[in-house]
Amino acid sequence: MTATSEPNLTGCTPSELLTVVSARCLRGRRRVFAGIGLPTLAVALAQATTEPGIEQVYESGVTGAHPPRLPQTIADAPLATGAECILGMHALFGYVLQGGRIDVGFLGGAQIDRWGSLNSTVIGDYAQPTVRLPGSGGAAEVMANAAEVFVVLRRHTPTSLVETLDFCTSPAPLRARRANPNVGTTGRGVTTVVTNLGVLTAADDGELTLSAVHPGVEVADVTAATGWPLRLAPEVAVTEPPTRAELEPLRERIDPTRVYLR
Amino acid sequence: MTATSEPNLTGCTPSELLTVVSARCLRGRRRVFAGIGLPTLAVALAQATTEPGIEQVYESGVTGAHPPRLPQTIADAPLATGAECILGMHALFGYVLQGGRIDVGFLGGAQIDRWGSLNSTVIGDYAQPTVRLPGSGGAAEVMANAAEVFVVLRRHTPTSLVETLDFCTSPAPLRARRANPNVGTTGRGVTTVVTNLGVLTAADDGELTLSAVHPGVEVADVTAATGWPLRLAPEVAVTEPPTRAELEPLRERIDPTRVYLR
Amino acid sequence: MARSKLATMRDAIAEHVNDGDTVALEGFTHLIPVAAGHELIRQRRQRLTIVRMTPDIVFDQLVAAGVATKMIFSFTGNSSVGSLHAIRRAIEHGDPRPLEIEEYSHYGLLGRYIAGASHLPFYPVRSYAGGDLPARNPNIRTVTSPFPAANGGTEEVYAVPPLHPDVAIVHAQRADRAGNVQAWGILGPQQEVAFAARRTVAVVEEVADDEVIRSDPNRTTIPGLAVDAVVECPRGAHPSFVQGYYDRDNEFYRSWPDISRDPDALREWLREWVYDLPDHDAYLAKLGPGYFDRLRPVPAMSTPVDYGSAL
Amino acid sequence: MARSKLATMRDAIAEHVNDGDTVALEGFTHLIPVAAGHELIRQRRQRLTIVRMTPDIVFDQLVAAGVATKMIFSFTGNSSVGSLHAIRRAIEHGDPRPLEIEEYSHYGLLGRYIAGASHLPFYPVRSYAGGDLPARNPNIRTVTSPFPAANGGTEEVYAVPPLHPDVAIVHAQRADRAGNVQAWGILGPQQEVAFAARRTVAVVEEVADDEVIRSDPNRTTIPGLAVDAVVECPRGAHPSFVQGYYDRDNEFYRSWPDISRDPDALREWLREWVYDLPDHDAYLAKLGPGYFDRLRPVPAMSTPVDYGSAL
Repeated sequence: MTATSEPNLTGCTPSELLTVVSARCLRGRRRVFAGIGLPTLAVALAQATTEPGIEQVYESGVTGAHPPRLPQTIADAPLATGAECILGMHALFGYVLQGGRIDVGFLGGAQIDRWGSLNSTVIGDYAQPTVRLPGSGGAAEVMANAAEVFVVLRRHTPTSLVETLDFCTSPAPLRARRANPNVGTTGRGVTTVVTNLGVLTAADDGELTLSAVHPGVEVADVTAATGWPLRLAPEVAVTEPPTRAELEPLRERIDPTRVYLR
Repeated sequence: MTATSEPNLTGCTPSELLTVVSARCLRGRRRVFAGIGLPTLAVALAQATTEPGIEQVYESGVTGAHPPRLPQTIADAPLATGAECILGMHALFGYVLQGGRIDVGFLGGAQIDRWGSLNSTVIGDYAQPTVRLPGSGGAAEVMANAAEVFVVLRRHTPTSLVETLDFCTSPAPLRARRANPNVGTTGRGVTTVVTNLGVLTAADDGELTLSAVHPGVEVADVTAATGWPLRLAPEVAVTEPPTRAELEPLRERIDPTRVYLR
Repeated sequence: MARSKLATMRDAIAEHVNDGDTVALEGFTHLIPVAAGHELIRQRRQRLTIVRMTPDIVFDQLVAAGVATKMIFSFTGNSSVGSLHAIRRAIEHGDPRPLEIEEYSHYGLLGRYIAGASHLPFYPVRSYAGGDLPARNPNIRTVTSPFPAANGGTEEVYAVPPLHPDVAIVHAQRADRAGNVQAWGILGPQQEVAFAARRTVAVVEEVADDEVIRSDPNRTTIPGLAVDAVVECPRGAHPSFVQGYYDRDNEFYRSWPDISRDPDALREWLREWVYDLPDHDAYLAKLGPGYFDRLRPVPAMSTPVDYGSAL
Repeated sequence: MARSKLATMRDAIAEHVNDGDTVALEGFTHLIPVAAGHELIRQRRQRLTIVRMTPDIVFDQLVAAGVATKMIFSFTGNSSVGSLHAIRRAIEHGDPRPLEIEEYSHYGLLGRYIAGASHLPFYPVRSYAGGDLPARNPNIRTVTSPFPAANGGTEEVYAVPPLHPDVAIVHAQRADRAGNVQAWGILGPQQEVAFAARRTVAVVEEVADDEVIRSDPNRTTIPGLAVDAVVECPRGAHPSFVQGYYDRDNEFYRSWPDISRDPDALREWLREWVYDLPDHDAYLAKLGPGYFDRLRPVPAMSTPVDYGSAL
């Protein structure tokens, strides 16, 4: 990573930029399955700006959370306090997620490939890993069942956007269909990757292509930071800088103590 | 049915006799799945006499019921009031019943055959029945999953204890294994049939045999009232008449208004 | 803010139930959506496939009114107080018209709801082997486990396919305007069918303030994301019951066989109690003031629990 | 009267957990049975297969103490505050001894519990196709649906086999002496694992009077018929949380990576906080009075509901 590949931001931090761009991508979406961290902020910002009707679902079974303080985990006590509903795990994983009720799932991972499969299991060999990561959790289910998946990456590097995953934890639906055409798939997989350099968007064939760079970032910076030969979208836009109408609620109401906006 | 086939009871009614005999059969059993009516009374009587630890489970999901009045259906309001637990249907049918947690299930039916299969679906042909009955409900599940099944019949006649069922709603495990040996079966099926004439008990091979006649009933009365050539157990006992210690709690505390003791 | 899903019964049925739809009206003795069934009759819906684990009086009425051409069920009866004669006439004699039936055991039909809710191609159950139902219902099949049986051999169980009703109609004690439904007492298969259905209408005794619902999120049995319309219809489950609101009208249940046995009496009952009344309020007015007095529960309040978290 | 199932933690663990057992300790961030885990360490259980969807600090401790030789799980991590180094050392380097792992996604392991609870030979799930986990775990297989796919072809899904832990240990807010367990807030897979297990130990913040439990039967998540022992152990879920009783001790979670990274520090921690203490009361005494003050919830009581019925 060179200095030139950092976005040239005036008046906002990289975390704020990632959150604002992610929130914009939620336009028109309704039911969102989001973990803790920047996705939580992105959902809250979308609710505060263009998508007041977004319904957020947590892996712990909470829907319609109204936490009295910013939650620290996806199953934190304030998520339960004042929530509209807490479902059992069978209803959450079976009926809500596999049942096809989720429009957008947010996922992370140590590695992503050009078709949007993710690795959150190991770096190195499975049996003798260099680094043992947490594993799937619900990620494989989100990938298999959400209508589409967004990925937010704080650091766009060739070791996280890779040609070949060390381990495929959450296979893209494309990859699932190729592996076993008799297993029905539901969603489109990863449609959007928001990184600190720009935005990748799935083309019609599912390949992640560069559709936008953040202000001050060159296309060449992004391709150099990507572990596969990155295709460009027909038009590569430059991200509109965050507006005051976006930054104000984020800073003043959503994460005023900057728990995740570090 | 002839007059001689009615038991000669001094000091108790046929319903009381059926209840007392059924309650005695519950000795040593713990978790009982019982419908409304005489089985409810039998469980309550067993709890009041020899088996205080019996846990009753209702099809509606109620366990540990403490109803303020005698319930009218298996899902009546007083069953919920003050109960120890109300499970959802998935937990009830999946975890409690199919999960193998029930020691004794009580079932009824319009017809029973000599191997303990039951019909509660139709009299006549399925497509154009003479009489359409309610159907299985949970009966097929109770038969398939309870460790053993008790049947209480108010009227022992050749049209209810039949050679061939018009329709097999709840197949005995024996019959299930014969039909498909690859489907695992759990319980023993019907082990005990208490009728107004006597008690049938499953022999080692599963065939229901006459093991007791009620006072005043001849063995020949029972065989004449049975639609198949009824085998006799090695010893056919005569039912011990209900004792005061059994009748008093039944009459005074369990069904004082004689809702089911008609 | 979530949008309000409040609707009148008339509008909810008009918007969500089309002729030819598959409509599940669930509730296990408790919480039966009777008023919604009456509205289906009143709006003269046709060719419905009606679904219910335990068809009782309201299904007898739907069949008598000619609303349904098919019934999917697992136990049909008027508890222990007699037959549902309109359903029996239709099945036994095709009178006045045939009623196609598709029959399961309880767990089988529940399994169809669970498979539907879970987007599974089938749900496995350990019932049916050796019985006569699979020969009568091609939706009951066997599936081979990919794991060996305890004896090392092949293990099979039965399986049922997913059911996706076009509409599920459920009744509950209360909901907020966003459709977070809270129910207590006997729960039946309402959560499963609500998630299995393409559209869900929740009929409730009362629409509650957001604060009431949010004070007890584990009480929410169906979240708003699975609910399309909320209808406030007090006593809309009569003659069935709503725990803590009114008890079961056993006298009505006992009176039904005599009405149902006589097609003229049943037609007249439908005219008098459904067709000639504009809505459920009129039905309640016709029952008269004080009708529910004998069904009024003795209160038995739950002990509050604390959902608090630290600041 | 149902017999009392009350037991001390020491007796419950001594009676129900044997060396070599498969022991599930469940709780999804909320309600983690940490004190029970410490008692397993204190009683020096050996060769356990430990099961948990979300292994966290207490599993790091169990592995460090040499209690477990195998771990079945679906996500292992200390939330977002760092690694579980004892588990990582064991998996990455077999240090100080290898830890066999059997890995699923969340719904896969939940499906194993559901299949176990339901006595099914397998549970179907729509995950795993195209991923690398099935090649590493022979318990993840495909099953062919007996119903055709929408396009008329063959439909397959993945399937996992039942899991029957010898013992399930769960933590909850309260239970009665007969083992009717009531929990609220985030519920995790506790009901499923309790029914899947051969024996279940429920650890609770308080043993409640029968009247309290019976005032709210829908709050009972695990009925007494599925519970073998009830242990009253206030604050037994620390450093995790119990809704309405105490909040998550995030400081402790944040401090763990530094302890866990250094085998000596971890050994010393186990000696100081587990081996050298007779029981959880001593652990609480060692934390000191006032320790839980900053974790004390602001009360948020549920609105009571009426379970009444007519006389």
